[in-house]
Amino acid sequence: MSQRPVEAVAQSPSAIWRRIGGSLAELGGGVVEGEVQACKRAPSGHIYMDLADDEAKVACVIWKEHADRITTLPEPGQLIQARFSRVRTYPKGGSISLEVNAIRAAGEGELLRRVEETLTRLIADGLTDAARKPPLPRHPRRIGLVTGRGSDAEADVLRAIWDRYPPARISVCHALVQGVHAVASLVDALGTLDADPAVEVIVLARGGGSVEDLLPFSDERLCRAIAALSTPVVTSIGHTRQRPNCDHVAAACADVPGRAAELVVPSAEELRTRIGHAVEIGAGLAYGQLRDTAARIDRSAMRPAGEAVIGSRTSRVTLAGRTLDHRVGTATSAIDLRLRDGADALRTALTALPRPEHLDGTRAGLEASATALAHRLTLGHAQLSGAQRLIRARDWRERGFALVRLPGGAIVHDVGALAAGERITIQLKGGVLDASIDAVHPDETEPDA
Amino acid sequence: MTEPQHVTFEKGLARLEEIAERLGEAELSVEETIRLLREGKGLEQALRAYLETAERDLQEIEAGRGLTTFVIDRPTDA
Amino acid sequence: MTEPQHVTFEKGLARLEEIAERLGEAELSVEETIRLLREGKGLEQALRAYLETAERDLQEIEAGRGLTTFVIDRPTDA
Amino acid sequence: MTEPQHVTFEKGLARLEEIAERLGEAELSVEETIRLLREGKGLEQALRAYLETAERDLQEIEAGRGLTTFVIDRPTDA
Amino acid sequence: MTEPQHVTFEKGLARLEEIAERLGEAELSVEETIRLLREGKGLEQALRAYLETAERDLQEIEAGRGLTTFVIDRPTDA
Amino acid sequence: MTEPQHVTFEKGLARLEEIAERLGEAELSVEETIRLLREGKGLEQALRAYLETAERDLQEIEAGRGLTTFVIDRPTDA
Amino acid sequence: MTEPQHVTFEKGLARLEEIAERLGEAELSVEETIRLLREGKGLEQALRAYLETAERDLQEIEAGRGLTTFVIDRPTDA
Repeated sequence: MSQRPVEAVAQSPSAIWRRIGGSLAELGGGVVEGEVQACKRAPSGHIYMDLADDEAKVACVIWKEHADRITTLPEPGQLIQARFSRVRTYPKGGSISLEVNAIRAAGEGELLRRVEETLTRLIADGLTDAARKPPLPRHPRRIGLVTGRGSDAEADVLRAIWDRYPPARISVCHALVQGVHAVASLVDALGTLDADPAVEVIVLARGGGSVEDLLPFSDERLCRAIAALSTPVVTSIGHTRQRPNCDHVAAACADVPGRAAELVVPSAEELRTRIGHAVEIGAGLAYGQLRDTAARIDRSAMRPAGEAVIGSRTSRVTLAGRTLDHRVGTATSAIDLRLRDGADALRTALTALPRPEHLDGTRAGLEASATALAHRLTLGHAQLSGAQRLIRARDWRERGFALVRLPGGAIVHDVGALAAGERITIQLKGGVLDASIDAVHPDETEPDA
Repeated sequence: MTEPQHVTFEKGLARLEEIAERLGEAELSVEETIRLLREGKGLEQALRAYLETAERDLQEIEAGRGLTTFVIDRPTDA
Repeated sequence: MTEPQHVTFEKGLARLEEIAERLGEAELSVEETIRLLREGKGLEQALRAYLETAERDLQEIEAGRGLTTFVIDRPTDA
Repeated sequence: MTEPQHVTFEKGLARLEEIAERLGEAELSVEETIRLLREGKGLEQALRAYLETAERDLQEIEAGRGLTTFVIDRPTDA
Repeated sequence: MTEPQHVTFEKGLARLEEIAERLGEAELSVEETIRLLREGKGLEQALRAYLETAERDLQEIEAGRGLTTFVIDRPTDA
Repeated sequence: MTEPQHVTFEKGLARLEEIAERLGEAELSVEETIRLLREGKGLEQALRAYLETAERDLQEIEAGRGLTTFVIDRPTDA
Repeated sequence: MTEPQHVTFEKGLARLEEIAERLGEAELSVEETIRLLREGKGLEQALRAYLETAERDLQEIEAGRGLTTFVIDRPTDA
């Protein structure tokens, strides 16, 4: 923007207005688009209204001749296009207004563009973040419903909730759902329900409609109000080509009332199934436990265990008893035998001892020896006598021979050994003769030779 | 018969499911099993009856700041 | 006859199983065997009777009799 | 006659078997043998009598008589 | 007459058997034999008398008399 | 007369038997025979007298008189 | 006179009989004959005297006189 130097000559407001009027006249006519703010038909038949955008507004007047053709006044908040012929100045009031010949609703594309811009801001502010959205209660004590009074949406949502969950408790707060007052009405209704602690979830419901009809549900004020609520909101807006902005801000959104019901109440059918399931499992387990318990008792049932115990003990006693009985019978037999053997040995020894009679044989032997000796002595006598007899028979004296000896004892064998006068002894039977030789007569012849 | 026990649906259902779970525990006594089953079956009856509820609770609430200045021109729901 | 012994079902069953196990041991005395059998048989009788009662109870419960009564409260707004 | 000796069945049986074994030994004196026989036979009589009693006890138990009486306590339902 | 000698049965019997063996030896003197016989016979008399007593004892035992009396203690049931 | 000779019974008997045997030999001299007879006869007389005494002892023993007296000790029963 | 010759009875008798036989031989000289006769005579006398003595001795023995005296020693009883 370029700076123009301020003119040095001061001008009056009237002069200024004249110059403004001249400039505006140069501007000529055109079409302005804006949101309708205050809009009323004066008793004169003229229509006065303001068109505004976010930064400015401009007053418009539709003279009676044109106003009569407009049957339905645009509603505040409605976006319209107004064709104006010129800009009229009101120097006394210090204002201007556009002289409008005709009005029409703004185009859908434009509406959508604006909705889009709003969403962009909402996203930028983080209001669509899933993280900041409150969780939905599973069993809300009470469900809030914001919808148009007597609308199909109301009936549909109620039916869907109760079909799904008959005990559901619902608080309905009716609101305007289209037109310039809809946003405020909806925000008010939401706030009212949010204030009720029993209401734990709020359904915002409306049937389908044109883009323009549904504009309040994309309205930035409504969206920010929803985000600010402590109670989670579920939106259930009818079929549209594009989801309204409130769907993005809400905790959850449903395309149909049935889906909304699913989001806010549990299914009675499912609950019944869960209940049935729990009971079935419980009963099954209980029966199972009883069966198991009965089986444990059966397993531990007292069998006739005692018989074996007594039986084994009895056989042990019997076995030991048999040994005792055997011992009773044989305790002394071996000893008795030993004693008898001992006694027998004594008797044998007694018998074997030498008796006096044992010497009888010896005595007899001695006697025999004596007898033999006596006999031998007798025999000795006989032998002696025999020998004596033999000897005597050889004795020459017995046969009449004599033996002549010299005095020295020498036997005289030859007369030549003797001389007369010599003394000799002559041995004869019966004795010895001493004699003297008287004469010697030698033999002439040997008589025996 | 003892006094009926008051319980909310949620607590009742939670209790029922807790009972089913407890019945699966090994160290449960027979006595306790029977007691739990008696309670569970009682709960089942009550919960089922509750779900069958016929009377519907609907409350209409007027918005707090009654916008009496509305120009009433109710659009028809499409 | 001595005073009847009071015991819970579970302790009784555990005791019965303990008795059955001990009776399987070799070095048990005759006296102990008889004592255990007397106790075991007594326990078995009592436990079986108890279990029959429990089964009847279960059947009653299945038939919906003798259940704990519950009233499901509708949540109040307060 | 001397005072009767008190003994448990198992110790008595063990003693009887010990006696039987000792009686099988060769070098036992007559005096000892008689003493052991007197003790052993006495033991045998007592043990047999005991076993007969035990068997009667068992029959009683089998017949379900003289069992320990049990009462299964049901914990009171709170 | 000399003092009677005290001896146990078994030692007496062993002595008798020793005497019997010695008497079987060839080189025993008459004097010794007589001495041994006098001792052996004395022993035999005493042992036989003892054995007769023992046999009477055994008969008593067999008839179940004079046995050691036993009482089998049954542990008291607690 | 010469001094009497001391001899045991057994040696005497052996000597006597030796004498008897020698006397049976043919070539014995008269002198020796006489000597042996004198000794044998003397021995025989002495041995016979000894045996007669022994015989009396044996009769005593057989009659159970003059035996060594024994007392069989019975260990006291504890 | 020469020293007496010692000879046993049996040898003396045998010598005597030898002498008798020699004296029967023809070629015996007178001197030898005389010597033999002298010896024979001596022997005969001696033998006869011996025989007589032996006979007396035997008679004594048979009469139990002049026997060797024996004492049978009895071992002292310990």
